[in-house]
Amino acid sequence: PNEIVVQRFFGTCNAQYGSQTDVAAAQTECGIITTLINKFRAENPDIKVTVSTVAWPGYNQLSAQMATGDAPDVVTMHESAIPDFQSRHLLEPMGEELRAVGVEPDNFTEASLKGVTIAGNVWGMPFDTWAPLWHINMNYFRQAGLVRDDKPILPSSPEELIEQARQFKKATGKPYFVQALANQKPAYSRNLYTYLMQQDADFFADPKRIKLRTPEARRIVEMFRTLYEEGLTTRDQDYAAATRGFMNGDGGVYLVGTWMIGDYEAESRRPDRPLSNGYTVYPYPQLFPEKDATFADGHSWVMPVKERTPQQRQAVYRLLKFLADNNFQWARTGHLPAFTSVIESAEFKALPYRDNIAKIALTGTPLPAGVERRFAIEDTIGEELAPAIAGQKSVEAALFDAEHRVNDLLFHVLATSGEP
Amino acid sequence: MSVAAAHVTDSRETRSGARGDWSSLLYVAPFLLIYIVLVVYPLFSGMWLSLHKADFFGERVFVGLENFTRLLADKVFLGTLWNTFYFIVLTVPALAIIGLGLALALNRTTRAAAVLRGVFFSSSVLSVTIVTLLWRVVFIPDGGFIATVLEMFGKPPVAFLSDEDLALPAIAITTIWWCIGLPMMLFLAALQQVPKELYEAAALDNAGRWKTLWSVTLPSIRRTFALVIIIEIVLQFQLFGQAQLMTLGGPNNASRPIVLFIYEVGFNRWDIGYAAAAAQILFGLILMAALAQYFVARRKGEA
Amino acid sequence: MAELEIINVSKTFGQSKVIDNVSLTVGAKEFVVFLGPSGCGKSTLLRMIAGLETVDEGEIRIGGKRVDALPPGERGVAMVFQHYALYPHMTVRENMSFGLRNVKIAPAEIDRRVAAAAKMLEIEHLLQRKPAQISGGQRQRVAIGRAIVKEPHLFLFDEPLSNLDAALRVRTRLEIAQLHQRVDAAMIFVTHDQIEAMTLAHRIVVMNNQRIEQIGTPMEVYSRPATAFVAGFVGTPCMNFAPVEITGASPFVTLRLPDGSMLETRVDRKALPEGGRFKLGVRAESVRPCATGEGNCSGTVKFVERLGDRTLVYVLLSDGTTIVAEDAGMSRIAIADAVGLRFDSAGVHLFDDVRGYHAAEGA
Amino acid sequence: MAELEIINVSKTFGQSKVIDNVSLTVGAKEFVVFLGPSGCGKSTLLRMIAGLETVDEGEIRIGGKRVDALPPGERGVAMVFQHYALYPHMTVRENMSFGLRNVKIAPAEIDRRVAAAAKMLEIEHLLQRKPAQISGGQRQRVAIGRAIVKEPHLFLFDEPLSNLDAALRVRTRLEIAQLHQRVDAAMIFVTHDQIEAMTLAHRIVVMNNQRIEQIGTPMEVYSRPATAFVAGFVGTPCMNFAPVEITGASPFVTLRLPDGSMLETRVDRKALPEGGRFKLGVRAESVRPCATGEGNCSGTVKFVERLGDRTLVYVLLSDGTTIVAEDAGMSRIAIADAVGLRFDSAGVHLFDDVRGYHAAEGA
Amino acid sequence: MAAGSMVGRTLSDRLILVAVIVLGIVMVAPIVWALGLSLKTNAELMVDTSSVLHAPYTLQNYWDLVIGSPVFRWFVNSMIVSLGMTIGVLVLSSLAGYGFARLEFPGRDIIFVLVLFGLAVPEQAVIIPRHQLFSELGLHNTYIGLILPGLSTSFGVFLMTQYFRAIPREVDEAAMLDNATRFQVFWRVLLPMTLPAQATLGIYTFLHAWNDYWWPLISGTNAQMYTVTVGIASTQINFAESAGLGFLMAQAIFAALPILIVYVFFQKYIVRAVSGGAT
Ligand SMILES: Nc1ncnc2c1ncn2[C@@H]1O[C@H](COP(=O)(O)OP(=O)(O)OP(=O)(O)O)[C@@H](O)[C@H]1O
Ligand SMILES: Nc1ncnc2c1ncn2[C@@H]1O[C@H](COP(=O)(O)OP(=O)(O)OP(=O)(O)O)[C@@H](O)[C@H]1O
Ligand SMILES: [Mg+2]
Ligand SMILES: [Mg+2]
Repeated sequence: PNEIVVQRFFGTCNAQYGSQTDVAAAQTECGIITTLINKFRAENPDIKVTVSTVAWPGYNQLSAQMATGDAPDVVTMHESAIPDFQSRHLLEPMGEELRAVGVEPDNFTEASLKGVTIAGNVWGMPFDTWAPLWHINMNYFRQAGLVRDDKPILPSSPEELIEQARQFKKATGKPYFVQALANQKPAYSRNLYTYLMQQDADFFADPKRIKLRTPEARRIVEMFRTLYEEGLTTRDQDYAAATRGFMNGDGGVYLVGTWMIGDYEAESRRPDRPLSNGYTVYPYPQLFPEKDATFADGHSWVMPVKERTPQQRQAVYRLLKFLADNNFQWARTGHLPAFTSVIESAEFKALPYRDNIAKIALTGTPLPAGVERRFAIEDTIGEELAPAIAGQKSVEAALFDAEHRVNDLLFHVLATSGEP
Repeated sequence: MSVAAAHVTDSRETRSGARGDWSSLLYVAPFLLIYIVLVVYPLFSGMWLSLHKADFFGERVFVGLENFTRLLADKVFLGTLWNTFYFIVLTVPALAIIGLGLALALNRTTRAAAVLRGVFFSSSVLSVTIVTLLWRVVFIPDGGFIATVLEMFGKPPVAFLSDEDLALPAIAITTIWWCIGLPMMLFLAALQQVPKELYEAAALDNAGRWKTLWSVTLPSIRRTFALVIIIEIVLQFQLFGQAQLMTLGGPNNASRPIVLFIYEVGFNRWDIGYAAAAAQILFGLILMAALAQYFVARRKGEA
Repeated sequence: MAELEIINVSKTFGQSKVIDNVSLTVGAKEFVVFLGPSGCGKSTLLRMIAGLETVDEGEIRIGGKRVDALPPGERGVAMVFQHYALYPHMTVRENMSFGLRNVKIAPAEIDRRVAAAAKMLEIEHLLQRKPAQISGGQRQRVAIGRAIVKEPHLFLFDEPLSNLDAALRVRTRLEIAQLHQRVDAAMIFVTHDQIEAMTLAHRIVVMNNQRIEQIGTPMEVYSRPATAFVAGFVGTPCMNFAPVEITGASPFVTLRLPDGSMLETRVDRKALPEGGRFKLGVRAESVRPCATGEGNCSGTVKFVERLGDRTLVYVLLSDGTTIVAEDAGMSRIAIADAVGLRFDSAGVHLFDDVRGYHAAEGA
Repeated sequence: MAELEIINVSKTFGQSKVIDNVSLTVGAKEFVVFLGPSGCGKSTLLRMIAGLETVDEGEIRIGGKRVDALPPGERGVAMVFQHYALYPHMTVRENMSFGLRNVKIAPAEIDRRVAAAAKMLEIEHLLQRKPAQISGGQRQRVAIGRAIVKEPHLFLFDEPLSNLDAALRVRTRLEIAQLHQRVDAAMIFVTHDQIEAMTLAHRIVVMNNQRIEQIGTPMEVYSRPATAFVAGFVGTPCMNFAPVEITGASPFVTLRLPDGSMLETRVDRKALPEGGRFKLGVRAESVRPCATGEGNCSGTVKFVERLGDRTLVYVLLSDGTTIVAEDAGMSRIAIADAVGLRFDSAGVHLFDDVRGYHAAEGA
Repeated sequence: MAAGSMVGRTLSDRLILVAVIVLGIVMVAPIVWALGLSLKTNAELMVDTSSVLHAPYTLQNYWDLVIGSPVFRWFVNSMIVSLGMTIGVLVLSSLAGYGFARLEFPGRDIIFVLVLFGLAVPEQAVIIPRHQLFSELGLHNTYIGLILPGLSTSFGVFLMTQYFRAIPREVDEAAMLDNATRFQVFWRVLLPMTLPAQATLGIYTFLHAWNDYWWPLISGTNAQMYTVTVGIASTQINFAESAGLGFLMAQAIFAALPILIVYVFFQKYIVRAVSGGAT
């Protein structure tokens, strides 16, 4: 039969889902993607789908495979990683063929479309959009008097944020924020991106140069620094500790991505827990009047440049079509669907809290298309901001170093010959 | 008989060592071939690469020593040099001394000692992923093992992994825990070579426990001591997994070792020319450290 | 006063007894040699005296004081090991002064003692060297020097010469004997070389199978061995043994050798236990070759060993027994010659054939 | 026919010559011992014969065939090493058959030879053991067995006994001598122990400083040493040496000993080169203690060594020269006695004091 | 450390033993902790890791491991790679060690020193060119490709050379007189004498190969070629190992098990070797 190799992250859970095809019954990223592919296999016996699972995020391995000329047929890729591979001519443009199988790029949400489009072409099929969110412990919020109409009162300016945080701490004795600040770089950068975007600061006017020595950036870092200094956030937790900590009532708002919604929702239904009947989730509130925006990224499916038979090519697109058709199922993970039609569907709206966050499909914004090495940039910025927020380095110096290092990094990205 | 003829030359050479015999090379040839292809060639290839601005997939531009001058101006890189040295200072003496201490205590034939030797060796068997995972649980201030203990004494928790001054020491402790098996084994092997009579002579010479340790045991195993130090310096120079998995080099680059830098530059930033240059510097440093140690040990040994 | 008393001492390693109820007294300034075959327990006994092995049963007293519970350093003994056991990383001087520094003797005194010992042993020029840089014989002297500086009342030597080559061994043996005359101490010396034992000892303690076979002066041990074992072990070549029948009438017995020839002795019939089985023991020096028919018996020369000053002749009797006889250095006897043998009846010993005890001797 | 011919052989290691133009012929079935002090080149010469060292100059022939370019295995010689060099991981049987299997001898024949050798050496019961499980003496026998099974025409032994203890050494020495009588082969035996040399050899090759000092039968070497070196090296105790002045008139010379006493000899004045300086050499056995005033000279007893069958008396002359004299085993002489010494003039040798050559002897 | 049986049974000796036992407990505590974690459900751990201290325990994670992941396939891969590398290293190091210790050839000592330099070459300095080379040779995703880099380490050659040097030359000479060819001397006589060193080297090579992550990750990229370490990493549900902690620990224990078993069997050689005598 016709064989294609699908490479993905999201882990392995064959013990539970290895032979399941009932997608609706599956939970978690791993469970849903596994059953989806099982189902596809069952429905398309003429195609042999080989799944190769890689450790997150798998780009080292992918690079190695591409260098060897042994790439898989279709791969999961963060939209933020697409420019790196695309600029090296390692990906196939997919727009036309997607359209041909009935996956209409016009149906992509705005955030998704931005994520996969470079120079007018579509380089991947978006699968979801995800963004950092405010996961909220409503029980504490209520205690702190920050609930109105069963909705949390969220700040609308940095000053208000700090004010409310102080009020929260006074009332509950707990810090307002739960954050994974230890051993975790990207969270810092994503916060910065979001609030720079809200100030409409064009920090990547030139995709080869970042601008961080700006009052906008300073304002943001200083806000987080104040929160840290006054103990209005948990400190020193790593990702696992923070994730657990929020569940165990360590604080009011946990800044983490869409993927945790399912777990916390389930927790809120357990009795006698800090989150019992007291969980909700919102996009980052707009603290600056200029623009309603949230930094967002998404998972997408891309096709490495590779020789394929027409049948294989067709098989890949059949799979992509199948995944697109089942995008709602994937959205049950907490990620936002990549397709407008799904977001607007009643089915999706019926999922808990999705109403609150659906707007991210519009407001979610990735970095400008031409920016390469986004993972490295995220890390670099995170490395510099962490000590600034923890008070080990001056804000000025941190922003200077971050800007310098990012620009140095981008300066040394070899220009490739020819236009993509 | 050609084999027989080779014999004569062989015996001739074993003592006089003047003339050569190419057929002897056959024994070392398989290894040398692999060594040349997989170490020497890539090493030189890496050196050549370090003179280029090069992308993982893109083309290469010869830039001479630019990567090196860039490195010397790169605060992060210079920081990694310091971190690496600091880490070596933290771990190598500790590994040598603790390894020796354990070897001394466990150099006996009882069953308990055998079990304990197994215990102290067992951590070496775990992969770095697991080791770091375990120790993150120990260090994390929020419900971590140490924090819980401190709490029992009414002390506030200490944030080892997010404190600039404590991150590297915490990684060092983890590393010592993980690596203690090898030096212990090497020392045990060495201790068993020390003639029993020396200890008896020392006992008759009224030497107490510490005196015996200092004046008889230690001098007798000083070669092994040097070997352990060299091996550990070489190994710890290559610190990578622990830092990547426990702190990602942070906070504020305080725990980024040089190898992690190379990894990040090469595989996350695809700036492989730059990474290659850093690798060359690492190679040079290890070589210098090993040679220095070797010569110091040799001079002392011959004195 | 006795310097060392060993009282009913026993020692067991695991299942096997290696010292079985041994008692011994060594006088002040006495030179005692433990002689015996490999594995008989000499080293173990010595090491128990030094404190390097525990004592399972019995007592050890040094200078009148019970020491068997004291650590080695506190017994006031010094020991010289077979493989020297010098500290390889210390210079000769440091090797010698190590033990003194450990008991906090004043540096000036240490220097004095080391200098004196080095002078006595003629190793002054080696004081700055390390053991690896000196020869085997020199190492042995350093080991002795290390013992001397402690000025002990009892020296213990465990086969100190067995690692030296023949010439050096003879010389060092002499030096140890001279050392003993110079220092005011008792010495115990372990060896399995009977020449060493004979030349050095005031008294020899012959050990075998975990016990003492005989204690006596070298001459006593040589000329009146208490057992066949001692007789065979002491003296080169080994004493000739042959089963004999007692035939003669009173007062003196006549022996029938295995080849049937008869040997008259001056052993009193009455001195022998009744009905025992005996074997003859006679040293080569008491058997002289002579013309065939002249001596007590005769045989063919199987083998001739020329030692220069004397010649050993191995003579095969008709029944297959070999008797070693001694001839002059210039002996003309050659292999396959037929010779007679004349026994010096004063040198004839009789041993109990079963238990090996000395039963009687000639003259 | 000569089994082995060594013709003008030299050997240099780096800068230093270790064998200097040596020639030697060994007859079939002859037993030759290389005797000499450590480092004189004995092992090197032996190893050149075996093919373990190259020959720089000269020729080596075995059984008439030039072999110095052949590999060791093809020279038809077998060698026994000082440290046995058994293969530790093979059983005794495997050790012995290894060399035979390498030349593809039929298994039945191998078994036969191994069985025969094991029987001869009395190691049949050890065939299944590994070297670590047997004693030193047994290991040495296995090493010899490994040589025997090859049925070589030439055996080479490099100090095979020096690792054994004294008693075992004497026994094994005898066994090697008997082995030689049983096998049809020449043997070369390296040692620095002169007793071994004397007792084993048909001919002794005394080596010193890279060259041969003397080749001769044991008796020749003992009683007519070619040089002072040989005289001193062969015989225990070492020959007494003393510088002397020639004073007597013709025909026989009289010697003035260092203490001034005079010794008449039967050395012909004419036999001595004119104007040379000489030293006296005399063995202990040719010097007998006697009452003071009776002998040729007198002195004080410094030291007495009792060897059982004889006693060595170290006598200090008034000028500080020590002369060793031999007395009977039962000697009553004690330290500090004043004794006279009587020289047996037949045992007196004169050596050229500078070059050491033998100049004349008594009788 | 004690001299004779007399010295060393003292009180302070026992104190030291007690101290070492305490240290040993501290040493194994994390491992026991890991074992505990592996016996808890993931959901429970997500809420609170200290639930390790009390029941209920379950073997579910191990069961999931056995039925749910291609762990046996990885296991076989790891075995092939680790054993292949171990055998390869032993063969190459023994040959080369013999060569450097016993044979004479032009430039031997210089070549030996150059080989020792290899001890100082970090993997990172050569991994990129190596990867490219293997691409050109088409060696990725093959067992050979996974094994080869491990064979280039100098440590084994160093160890074996030292060991061969410690064997008395008389043994070689005896064998030569026994008509053994040079290869027979090596193979039949000397090699069996180096068994303790082989055991040590074998253990370390196996350990290294079994735990190696970096090279297998980028060379054995085909899921069929994953080794245990790479495979286990690929099963991780998310990037920070916060979910599925129990499962992860079960995998870790599972991966360490073969090595522990090997260790238990060879422990006496490990201690004895490295510098031990020849007989
Ligand atoms: N530590 C020990 N454990 C068990 N047995 C021992 C120990 N030390 C010695 N033995 C045994 O005790 C017996 C006596 O040993 P010892 O060393 O005293 O003999 P020796 O007379 O000194 O012999 P040698 O002349 O060979 O040195 C031997 O059979 C030996 O095997
Ligand atoms: N491989 C070598 N390289 C350099 N010199 C050597 C070598 N082998 C031996 N020699 C030297 O050659 C000389 C003769 O050595 P050889 O081993 O033949 O002496 P020997 O008479 O056998 O001494 P011993 O009785 O100590 O065994 C010695 O000075 C020795 O140092
Ligand atoms: Mg002993
Ligand atoms: Mg020699």
